[in-house]
Formats: sequence, C-alpha cells, structure tokens
Amino acid sequence: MVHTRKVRTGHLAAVGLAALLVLSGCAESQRSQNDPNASGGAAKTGGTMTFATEGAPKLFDPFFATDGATFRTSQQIFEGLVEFKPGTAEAGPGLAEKWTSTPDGKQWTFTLRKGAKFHDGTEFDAEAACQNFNRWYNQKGAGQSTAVTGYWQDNFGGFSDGAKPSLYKSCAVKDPQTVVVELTSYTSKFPDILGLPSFAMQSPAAMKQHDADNVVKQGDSFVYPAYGQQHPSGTGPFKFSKYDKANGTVELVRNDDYWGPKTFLDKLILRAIPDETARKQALQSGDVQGYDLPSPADWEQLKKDGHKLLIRPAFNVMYIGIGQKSNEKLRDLRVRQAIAHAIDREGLVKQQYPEGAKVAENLYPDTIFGWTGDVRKYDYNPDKAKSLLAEAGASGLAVTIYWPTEVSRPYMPSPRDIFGFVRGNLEAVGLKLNVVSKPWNGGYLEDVDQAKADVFLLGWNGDYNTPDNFIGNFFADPDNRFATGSATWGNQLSAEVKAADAEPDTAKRKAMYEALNKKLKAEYLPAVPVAHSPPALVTSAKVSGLVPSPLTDERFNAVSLG
Amino acid sequence: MALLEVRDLSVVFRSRGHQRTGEQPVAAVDGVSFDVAPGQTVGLVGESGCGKSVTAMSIMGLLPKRGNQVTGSARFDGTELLSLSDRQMRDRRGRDLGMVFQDPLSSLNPVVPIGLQVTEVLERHQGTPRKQAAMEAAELLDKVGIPDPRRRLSEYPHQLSGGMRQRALIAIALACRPRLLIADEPTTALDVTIQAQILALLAELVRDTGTALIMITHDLGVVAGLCDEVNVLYAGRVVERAKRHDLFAAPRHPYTHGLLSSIPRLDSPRGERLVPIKGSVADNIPWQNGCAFAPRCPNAIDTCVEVTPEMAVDPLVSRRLLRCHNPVTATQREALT
Amino acid sequence: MLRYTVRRLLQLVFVVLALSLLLFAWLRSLPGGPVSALLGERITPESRARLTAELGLDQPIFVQYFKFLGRAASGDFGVSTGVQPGDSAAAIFVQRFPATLELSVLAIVIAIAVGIPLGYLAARRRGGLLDNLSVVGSLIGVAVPVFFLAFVLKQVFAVELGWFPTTGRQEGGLDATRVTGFFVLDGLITREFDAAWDAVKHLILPAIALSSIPFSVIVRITRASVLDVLDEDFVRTAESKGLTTQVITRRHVLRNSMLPVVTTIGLQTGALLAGAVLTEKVFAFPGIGQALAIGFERRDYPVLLLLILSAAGVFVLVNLAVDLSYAVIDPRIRTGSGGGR
Amino acid sequence: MTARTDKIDELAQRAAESDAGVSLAAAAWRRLRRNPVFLVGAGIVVLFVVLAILSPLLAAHDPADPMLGDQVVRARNEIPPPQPGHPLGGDQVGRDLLSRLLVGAQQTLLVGVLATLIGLAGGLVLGTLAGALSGWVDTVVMRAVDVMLSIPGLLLAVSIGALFAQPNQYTVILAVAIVQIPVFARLLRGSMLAQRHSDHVLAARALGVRQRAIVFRHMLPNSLGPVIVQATLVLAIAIIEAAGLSFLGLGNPDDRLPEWGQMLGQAQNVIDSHPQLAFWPAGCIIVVALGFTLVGESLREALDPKSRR
Repeated sequence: MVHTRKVRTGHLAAVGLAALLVLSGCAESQRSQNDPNASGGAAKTGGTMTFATEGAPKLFDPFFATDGATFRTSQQIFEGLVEFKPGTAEAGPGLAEKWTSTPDGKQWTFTLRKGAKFHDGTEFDAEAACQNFNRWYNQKGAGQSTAVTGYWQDNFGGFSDGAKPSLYKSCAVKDPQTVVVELTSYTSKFPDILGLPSFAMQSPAAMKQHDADNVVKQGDSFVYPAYGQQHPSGTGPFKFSKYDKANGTVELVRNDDYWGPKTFLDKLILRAIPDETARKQALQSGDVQGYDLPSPADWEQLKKDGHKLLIRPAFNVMYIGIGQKSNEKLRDLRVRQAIAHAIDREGLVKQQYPEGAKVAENLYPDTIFGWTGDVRKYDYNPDKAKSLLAEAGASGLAVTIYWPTEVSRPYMPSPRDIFGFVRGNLEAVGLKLNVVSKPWNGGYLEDVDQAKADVFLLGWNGDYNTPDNFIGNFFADPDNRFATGSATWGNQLSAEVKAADAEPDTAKRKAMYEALNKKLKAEYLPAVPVAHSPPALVTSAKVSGLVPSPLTDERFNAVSLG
Repeated sequence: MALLEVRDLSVVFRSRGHQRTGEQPVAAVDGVSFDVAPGQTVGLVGESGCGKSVTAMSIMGLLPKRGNQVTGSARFDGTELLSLSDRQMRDRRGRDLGMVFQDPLSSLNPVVPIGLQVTEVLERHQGTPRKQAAMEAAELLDKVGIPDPRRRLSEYPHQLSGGMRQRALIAIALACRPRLLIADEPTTALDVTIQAQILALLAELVRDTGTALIMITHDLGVVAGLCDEVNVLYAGRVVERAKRHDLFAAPRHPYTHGLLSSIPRLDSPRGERLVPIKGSVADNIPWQNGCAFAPRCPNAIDTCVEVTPEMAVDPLVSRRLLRCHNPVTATQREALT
Repeated sequence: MLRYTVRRLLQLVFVVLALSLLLFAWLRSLPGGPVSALLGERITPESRARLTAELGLDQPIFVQYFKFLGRAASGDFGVSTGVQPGDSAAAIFVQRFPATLELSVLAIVIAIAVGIPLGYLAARRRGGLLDNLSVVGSLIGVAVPVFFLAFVLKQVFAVELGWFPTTGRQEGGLDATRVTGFFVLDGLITREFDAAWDAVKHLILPAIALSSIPFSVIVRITRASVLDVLDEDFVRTAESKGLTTQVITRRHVLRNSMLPVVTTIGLQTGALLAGAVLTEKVFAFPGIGQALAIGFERRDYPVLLLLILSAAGVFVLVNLAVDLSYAVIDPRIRTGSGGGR
Repeated sequence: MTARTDKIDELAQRAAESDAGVSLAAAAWRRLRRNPVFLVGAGIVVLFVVLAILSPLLAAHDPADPMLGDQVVRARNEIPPPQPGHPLGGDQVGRDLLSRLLVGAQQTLLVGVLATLIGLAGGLVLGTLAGALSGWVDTVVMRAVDVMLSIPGLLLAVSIGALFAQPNQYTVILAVAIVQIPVFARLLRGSMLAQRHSDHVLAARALGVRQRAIVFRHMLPNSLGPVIVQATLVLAIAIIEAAGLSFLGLGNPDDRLPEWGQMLGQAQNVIDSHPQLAFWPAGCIIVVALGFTLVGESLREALDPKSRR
C-alpha cells in the first residue's frame, strides 16, 4: 500500500496505456467489411432499419417459444406451410401452395412450393416438411413441458408417447412436392394453426447439426440448445446474422436466395427497449425507425410529429370475468346481468381506449367466423342494475374484484385507469367492492386462474382466426378461471364449445357458434365483453411497405426506407 | 540598531456583523511597543488573554485578514512588516522569521513525514534540491538532539514523543537560520523535565546562531532562565519592562509583583505562603477609564480608576519602564516576605 | 492489517449467505415466480400443477435452498424468467455488469472531479456567493428524485436538442466488435473509435443524472472537512514556514481533509447501484439496474436474487476497499499506533 | 432510597446538561435563530405541515372523483385543461389536479412521518438493546444491522417493496421505513457506547442505579440530539424513495388518495405530452424534501459543538 502511494499518476497513466496497447494487440476488429453504411438509406433498396420491440427474444426456435418477441423475430426468418394473408387473420398459401382434405376432415394433402431453400442451403421438400411434423410429435423429456411446447399442447395435445391424446397422427411423403397429414379427429382450427409461428418449417439438417431438440431443465427453468440460440435456419426472406445480447439487438440480413421477391432492406435490426416511453423517444430522436405498441395516449402526438401510425385490426377482447366459484350470489343470472347493465362500456371505450376500439358484444371480434350482432345487449342502465340486484336480494352485495398492476395489454392499455372507471360504475349501483390489485406476474394471473376473484379484468389476444381460439380457450375445460364448472350450466357450455369445434360441416358449425354466442350473452354470461381494441405500431415517415397485422405478425420483407 | 522595532501595535477584533449585534470591537493588543536587538532574547509575559500571542501572530502576519484590524508598526531590519503584501510576507516567513508553537502534536501535519515537513521549508526558501535538503534536514534534527535522525525523516509525528515533536518543530523553525525566532509557549504542553531540556536547547541555539528570540510565556520561571529583557503585558498593554535581573530583584508593578509572589521560589524561606492575585481578568476596567488592573490591585488608589497611567521611566530605578500610579515599594516587598 | 482484511472478507461471506437465505425463502414464498413467468396468459390450473412439480417447486423450502446453493456453487443461479427469458442469471450478470460499471465509474468520476474542487473553493471562500450557491445547490441535488432529473435531462438534451441518444448503450447499426464487454474500451482497443465515441455519448446523460446525489454529498463533505482542517494548528505552522498557497493546499489541507471524503465516495459508489435502477430504466440502458427494474416488474426471481446478492457483495467490497484506502491516506492507521484525532 | 435516587438524578442531570442537554440545546437554538438556512427550511416545513393538515378543507373537490372524466379522450391524448373551478385542470382520468396536489400533501406527509417513526422505533429498540447491554446481544444485533446496511438504501427499499405480494400504501411506507432502522440503530448504539463511559453514567452506576434506569433516564435522553437530526433528514429521504418505488411500479396502486410520489410515478408516460402532471408533484416533492434537508442540516451544524459554520 505504501508503494501504491508512491506511484505517481503519470506512471498510472503509462501503465494504463501499456495495458491498452497489449489488449489491442490481441483484439482485432471483426467488423464485416462490406458494411453498406448503417444509417444512410436514401435509396429504395438497401439501408438498415432498426425497429424497437418490447422485449428481447427468448430464443430463435419458434417451436419452443410462446413469447411475442421471439415470434416477431422468427416470423422474418421462417415460413409455415400455411401463412396468414398480410393484414388479415385469414389463412392462405405459404410453403404449401394449396391443400385439400377428405370430407371427414381427418386427412389433409398439401402441395408444396418449388424452389424454396433453407438458409443452410438445403432444399425444402416434402421430406423436410414431414421431418418437422415428426419433430414436433416426438418431443421427449423437457420438450414435453407446457413451458416449452405450449403451442403444440394447446393445439395438437399430446406426443408420440401417447400419454395424452394427440390431434396429430402421421405425415407421409407422397412425392417431393406433396405431403399427406393425418389427424385423429376433425378440428375447425386445422389447417389454420399451421400458420402459427411455432409451426413454421425449419431446416432438418441444421436442427440435426445443432442438436435442436436438446432442451434441458435447469433449476427453475429451461436451457435451449445451440440451434435455438445461434443457428436458426428457415426459408424466410431474412437470415439470422447475430444477436448482440449486451446491447439487446438482433441483427437480420437479406436472404439473397429467397424464393420470392428479395427484401429491400440490407439489414433489419430488432432492438429491445422494454420501457414504452423510452421507445417513443428513441423514435422521436431518430435512434430507431419504428417501434411496437405505442401507448394509445401517444398516437395523436406521433401522427402530429409526422410519423406513420399503423393501426392493427382489433383481434382481441377485453372482458369483465364473473367467477362462479366462491360468491354464490354471482351464480344468480340477474346479478351478472346487473353487473353488465352497471358498466358504461361506451363511456369506457371512448375515454380509455384508442381510436378504432369497439364496444364488444361477443367474446370475440366480428372478423371471426360465427360472430353475430343478434345477441342480447346490455345497455348502460344503473337503475335497471339496481333493481335487478334488489330482485336477486343482492343489493349492496360485497364482491371481491381483481385488477392487474405492472402490465399493459393491447386490449387493456392502462389497467389502472380502466379499473378506476369500472369501480366507479359498480359502486354507483351499490356493490361493495373488496379491491385486490396484484402485479400481472406477481400473483394476478395465478389468483385469477385459481378463480379466487369474484370479478376480474382480463382479455385475450387472438392467435388465429377461429372462434375456438377464443371461447374454446376460455370454456372448453369446465375447470377454468370463470369456474363455470361450479355453475349448473358449466359442463353444458363446455360440451357445446367442443361440439361446435368438432363439427366439420361449415354451415352447421356457423349456426352452432352463433347459437353459442347468443347463449353466452343471454343465459350464461360468465363474462361481460367490454371492448375490442386495436393495437398499433409506428414507423418514421420514410418507412414504407409495413402492413399491420391483426395477429401482430408483421413482415419486413416489403419494407423500404425513403 | 534594533532588529525588530514594534511601535504602538494594536489589534482590534471585529466579530462579523458587529454593527448589527452592536458588539463593541475588542482591542486584543493596545499600543504595544518594544525592541528586539540581534541575538537578544526578549520575553513577553502575562496571563492568557493578555495579548501576547496575538502580538506575535500579527508580527508574523498570521492573523486572519477578515475580522482583524492591525495598526501601528513593526519594522524588521528597517522594512515595515505590516505593510508588506501577502506574497512578500510569505517570502520572509520561515526565512527571516521563524516561529515555534505551543502544541507540538497538533502543530505538525499528521499525514506528512517529518522529513518532508522540514525539507519543504528549505526547498521553498533556498531552492535546495530534494536529496540535499533531506541531508540538511537530518543534520537539523541531529542538531536539535533527535537521535537517529535519518530514520526519523520517514516517520510521522504520531511516532515521536512529545519532546521529540517539539524539537522537530524547532528544527523546522530554524531550518533557514532566521534572524528572529518567535517561541509561543513552546514548553507549556510538555512535562517539566522535558521543558528544561527544550529551554536549554533554545538557549543554546540562539547563542550559537545569533538568532534573536521572542519568548512568549505565562511562566516567569521560563523567563528567569532565558530572557535578557522582559515585557510584562496586561490587558493588551505593556505594564512593565525591565532587564531580567532588575525585574526579579525588584518587581515594581503590582501585577508583576503579584505574578512573582504567586510562584514558589527555591530561595525563599520555608513556611512562606504564596500570595495569589485576587480576582480575575473579568474584573478589568477598560484602559480608557484608568488602569485596567486597578480592580485587582492591592496598591490601587483613587487616581488609578480615574487617570489612565502612561508608560514612563521608573522614577526610582532607571533602565526600567513602568505603567503605574502607585508602584510597589521596597518596604512593601519586605512586608510580604 | 491482513487479519483485519480477512475478518472483513469473512464478514462479507456471512452477509451474502444470510442475505441469500433470506431472499430465497421470501422470494419462494411469493406468488407468481417461475411458473407464471414461463406459462404467462396461457396458464391453466392443470399445466401449473404439472410445471410446479417438474420444477420441484413443491418441495420444502430448505431442500430447495440447499439445491440452489449447490447449483450456485457451480455458478448456476438459475435461468431468467423475465428479463431475458432463457438466459442464465449468471450470464445476464456477466453481460450487463460492464455496462453498469462503465456508467457508475463515469458518474463517480464526474461527481469527484467537480465535487471536490467545488467543495474546496466553497470552504476557502466561506460565506461568499460561491459558497452559498454550492451549499444550496448540493442540498437541492439531494432533493431532486433521480429519475425525474433523468427524465428532464433526456427530454431536453436528447429529445428536444438531439445532442445525445435517448436510450441504450450503442447504435445497433455500428456493428461494433465485442471483446471485453466494456463498449468504450472495446472501441478503443479494436480501433473502432466511432463505436467508442458512440458508446461514450450514450453514457453521458445517464452518468450526469446518476452523479447528482454523490456529487451533492461530496461537495458538502469536502467543504465541511476542509473547513475543519483549515483551522488546524499545522496549517498555521505551514503558513509560518511561508510555504506557497499551492503547497499548503495540496500537501497540508487537502490530504488531511480527504479521509471523510473518501469514506463518502465509498458509500456513494456502493449506493450508485440503487440510483442505476432508476436511471437505467429511464434511459433503457442495458445494465444491472435495468435488469433489476425489469426483474422487479416481471418478478424474475432468479435474476433478482443474483443481482441483489452481487449488489450487496459489491457494496461491502467497496467499503472494505475504502477502509483499506484509509491506510494509504492516513499513516496513523497504516503504522497501527496512534489511533487518530 | 428516594433520597438516593434523587441524589443520582440530580448528579446525572448535571452531567447530562454539561454533556448534551439544556445548555447545548439553548446554544444551538441561539445559533439557529440567526441561521437563514434554518429559517428558510423551517418556513417550508411549517407551511407544508399546515397545508397537509388543512388540505381536506382547502381541496375544492374530491381528489378521487373523475368529475372531468368526459373531457378525457385517451385516443387523442386529451386531458382536462385548466378551467374555471379547476385552475390546474384534471389528470389522466379527469380528477381535479389541484385538489389532488393538496390532498397529496397530506398523504406525502403521512408517508414521510410514518416511515420515519417506524424506522426510528425499530432503530430505538435495536440500538438501545445493543448499546445498553453490550456483549452477545450487541454482537447479534449489530451483525443483523450490518447485513441490512450491506445493501444500498433505495435498492433495499425497492427489493422489500417488490417482495410484498400485494403492494399498497403501507407496504410502501414499510419498505422505506425498514431501510432506516439499521441507520437509527447504528446512530443510537454509537452515542450510547460513547456515553457508557461518560462520568455521569459511571457515577450513576457507581451509586448502583438499575441498568434500566440508567439507560432510560440518562443515556437515551443524551443520545437524542443526533437522532432528531437524522429523523428530519430521513423524512426527506422517505418521501423521495417513496416516489422512486412508485416510479418502478411498486408504489401504492390505489390512487384515490393521491401521494405526490405516486402522482409523479404515474405521470411518467405522459411527461412530454402533459408535463404539468409530472412537474407539479415533482416540484412539491423537491421543495418539501429541500425544506426538511435544510432544517436537518442546520440542526446538525447547530448541535455539533465544534462546528462554526
């Protein structure tokens, strides 16, 4: 120590400099030399676009993912047999040009696109397609955890070990351009679900080389193999270039062997900026050329500042759930109807929701099959609500109501303010509220799922364009967050939902869903649909070609700068 | 020709914002005059608060600029110290004028090695290069009687004994062979045996180097051992000035007499009782209204509280200046002993 | 000295262990956590039960704790469930620590470089305008919520004036090479000076915001301490030697007034992490602080556990370093004897 | 017996005075009266407290009532502008901003005071335990304190805040308070250790006074000076840290009774489009925090015997 004191700052500096030199000796710039200048992108073709997202991707193998950030990236790299038509939730041709099914809807024949190549250079053909199906079906160990293959289990059920029944049966190669997929039963979801990001086609060779299925449970979570971390290989218009974790940026580059029109951008950089305000300011200051999910409160200002606001068609629903379990008064339809009448949904939507938001009458938006406007409507009518409560002998009923903190969902931009509004409505009709607010991931979902709440605010973002994706998810299992199982009509509801989903005949199915929607409003009313709210994304003025998707499935292949 | 001529030196404290609080400015030093000849040792004696330290500080130019008003004159070798600029004063301090302080521990920088504290003076005033300065420093320490000086150079004040520290301080003060050394209560903080050594050391040094010395103390014993001439201060003024022997033989001012008879003396007959000065400084009256000491003075007469006594040659004993209306007479002294 | 150091290190171990048990037990007892984090909205009671079993979260807390310790010993602190899902908490720490270190260092350097001189001048011109300004200023500096200051800085200098970037550590487009994880350093040693400069620009605003509190405290302490030293006897002695003002300042005043200042600097450096949570959130700066902020929001318990523990560790280590540095400044401590004033 | 205790009390009393008691307090007060810093700070604090107490009367409207709700249009990011009866306009959901600020004063004071008191109480218990009966109690308590002190204050507060399953006003207060416990504990222990060997305590002990009596009659009173100083400073810290918690989303989710930190935290997303929502509460926090800090600092200086500043 006495010595350190003797060292004069001059020496220190010298030492530091020396250290630097030594380091620089062993450190070389690894910049890709042909870096077509970063920011400048006046030309129609070329340039780099940086797009700010809410979160960083968990990994790059969509089959193991359930998070939007991962899909946002993987959808640029991968393509599925089925692709949703840009700007819609409607299934259309993808790597499969067309498909047919047997009347019973159990056997599907897909005709594949010619000339598609994976990024690792291997061909995409029937063989590869079937290998993907079998990969999904044959997951083992940790791969069978709901946390890892959530989408498969939600949509196809079990695995090859047969522990749980599976929708998938087999995949056969008819010729290099044709595959035949067999299902164990009919579901309205198929083949739309093949458009889900999780079920995109990945290069069997690359997956084999990088051990794609080697998921390991470690401690409280799961560790994914090199493939998902480093070497995703699909057929999409962009190729994975690198993931700079320290900086939270994913870099994608143009795939010059793409079978379709090549991208205009040389580079697409997806940068994670969790804080919403920070994303906005990054755009305003030109650090990024666009970002996801601007707060509705900012829409007006962003447009004023000359940015392009792209509003997605609303493909979600926000509802006020009414639990059937703990509070038996709520099992009385009149009480639930009173709640429905008590809520000023027009007022709420006007005040707290972005433009383009609609008051919801069904539990799913009208773009989806089976929607009907001919349902019982509950107008805002406090007096009616009061009298209904009185009839039911539930005046001044004490109700436990849950609302989530530390979260903002597309269907619920500002839970605090929305709840404030709802609370006012409910207290106005004399309900005694026992308010419980919990962090979204700090107990809220948990409690709500265990039906601890009498009344709660929640919603759903659609994955694909079938009723089952909404009400199927809600009610197919009577043991759900509404605890419909505890209601006299609960099991009937579940049965009806399953039946409708399993009905191959389109006309019949439509009728069944419409009937179901009517009953959900008039007889069951396990939840009061409140609003369908369009989420948005925003880009700077010079960005063009980005098409907002109801499924938040935007592709950047047609995007250009300037 | 005197080395230092102090004439009518006054220091007035002005507490900040005294106008608002209406406090009267206090004169800590009130028209003090004395001379110091080369090689001579002059004592400034008095109770604490009588202004002796302030006198020294003002000569050294160490009083804070703010709140102090210094008037009069202090000529050092013909130059008026009081009118020197801060820079010019810095050049003289440590070179022409050295000073030794009361508390050796707090007066040395605890985090700087002794050596550096000595050499820095040499570097400052003589531009001595480090190495050589270190050697000189060692010699200095040796001269002030610090054993094993080389090793001491790298040691820190807390590693030295009290006496050693005081010696070090003296070494620092004498490093540049100043012509005038001011020692402000240099022995008060030390225990008796050490006191004697330090005094001896000082005496020896001033003799060898021909340095003039102003010895500031409240302890007449110290004076007795060292000083050629003694100035007794009371309430900011010199009340008696005399050669050492005259003073001790026959104190004239009642205050001086009081001081003397309040300290034990070896040569006094056994069974003699000590006579303390009654009262305290608090009883003083301002000089304007007469003699500040009057309220405590056994000899006080009416004039003492009416007429301010002036400094005058003692009518009885020549070579002595006195500020008193009614000095102590020989008979009185007899009566006491 | 050595024994002292060892004792302190042992104490550190003790502290960290105690903390880890505390945190672990508490975190585990909380709702949410890994399961909800992994399953999110799609969760169903059935899948929850399955996953809970799979992850062994149904075992008694102590069993879980010791398993955790076992894994921790091999550097495995679990996998992030919210901040960077899928990454190991350790990896997140390793990857983000340099960012926060860069930021903290710059912040504390600013605080010291401006704070100490200002404090000294204030003391020298005591009662003067500069003095009063610096005193009041330093008090205000403590009173302004860090994140608010950060907001204002960002709004004015990044958004309105556009002098600095609003968020992040570096432009993605720069394609900078990573060597050490310290972007500025990397830029220098790989001679990608544009990258280094860009990283610096990203640091400036957050660093200023972050330095506001340490700066204020340092000014105050320096001023007070210098005032104390100024009327020490040895300063008078130094004056009586006719030394130049510079020498007196440097050798006699400053060195003696540094002890309390160093203590403060230590404490403040440790406390920077707290400020970083707020500042990094505002500037979306991918460091430890941001990870903590997101971790709290998304209840990422493995990450929180590791980061809070390491924060505590760093804090204790810094203070140890400070105590040791006394010895460098104050010989009375180094040479054991004497004690102190 | 009584005679003896009286004697001791008298003895200790004298010692106390010579130590930290009346005389010093008086001197301190004399210094304070002249100190502009203190006067400004005290002015702010008094104003704030009065405001807080009277706010229910002063507030023109119910701070929880979204009376201007119909002027809120999130889609166009419109909130009620200043208008007759609502000089500052409304907030994100149309509640009268001025009324919220006024009532906010009360809640803020509540947070500050409660947090400080809890911290003080906790510290008092621990510190007294450790300081009074040294030995293993001291060791154990101080180890615990060290553990807590080994996390930077705000970080600890945030962690604690995050660890409550269901945040509310009191979890916030608690989070902020717990952080202060070790600080107070340290403080008390220190000054009590210093006193354990002081004359009056020794005297009392010599005369065989019961430990408890010594601690409570003689040691505690003399330790209060620094504690009071710390308390004033902590009040400011508590208010600021509460704001920090809200900013991180760990604040009190129920905003019917507003608190400035909460208001500031909630305004973070509209700070650029509706700065007033952030700047009003922020301004209030800064001024009040400054007020308490000024008082605290000037108290500290006044009570510090060797301070000439």
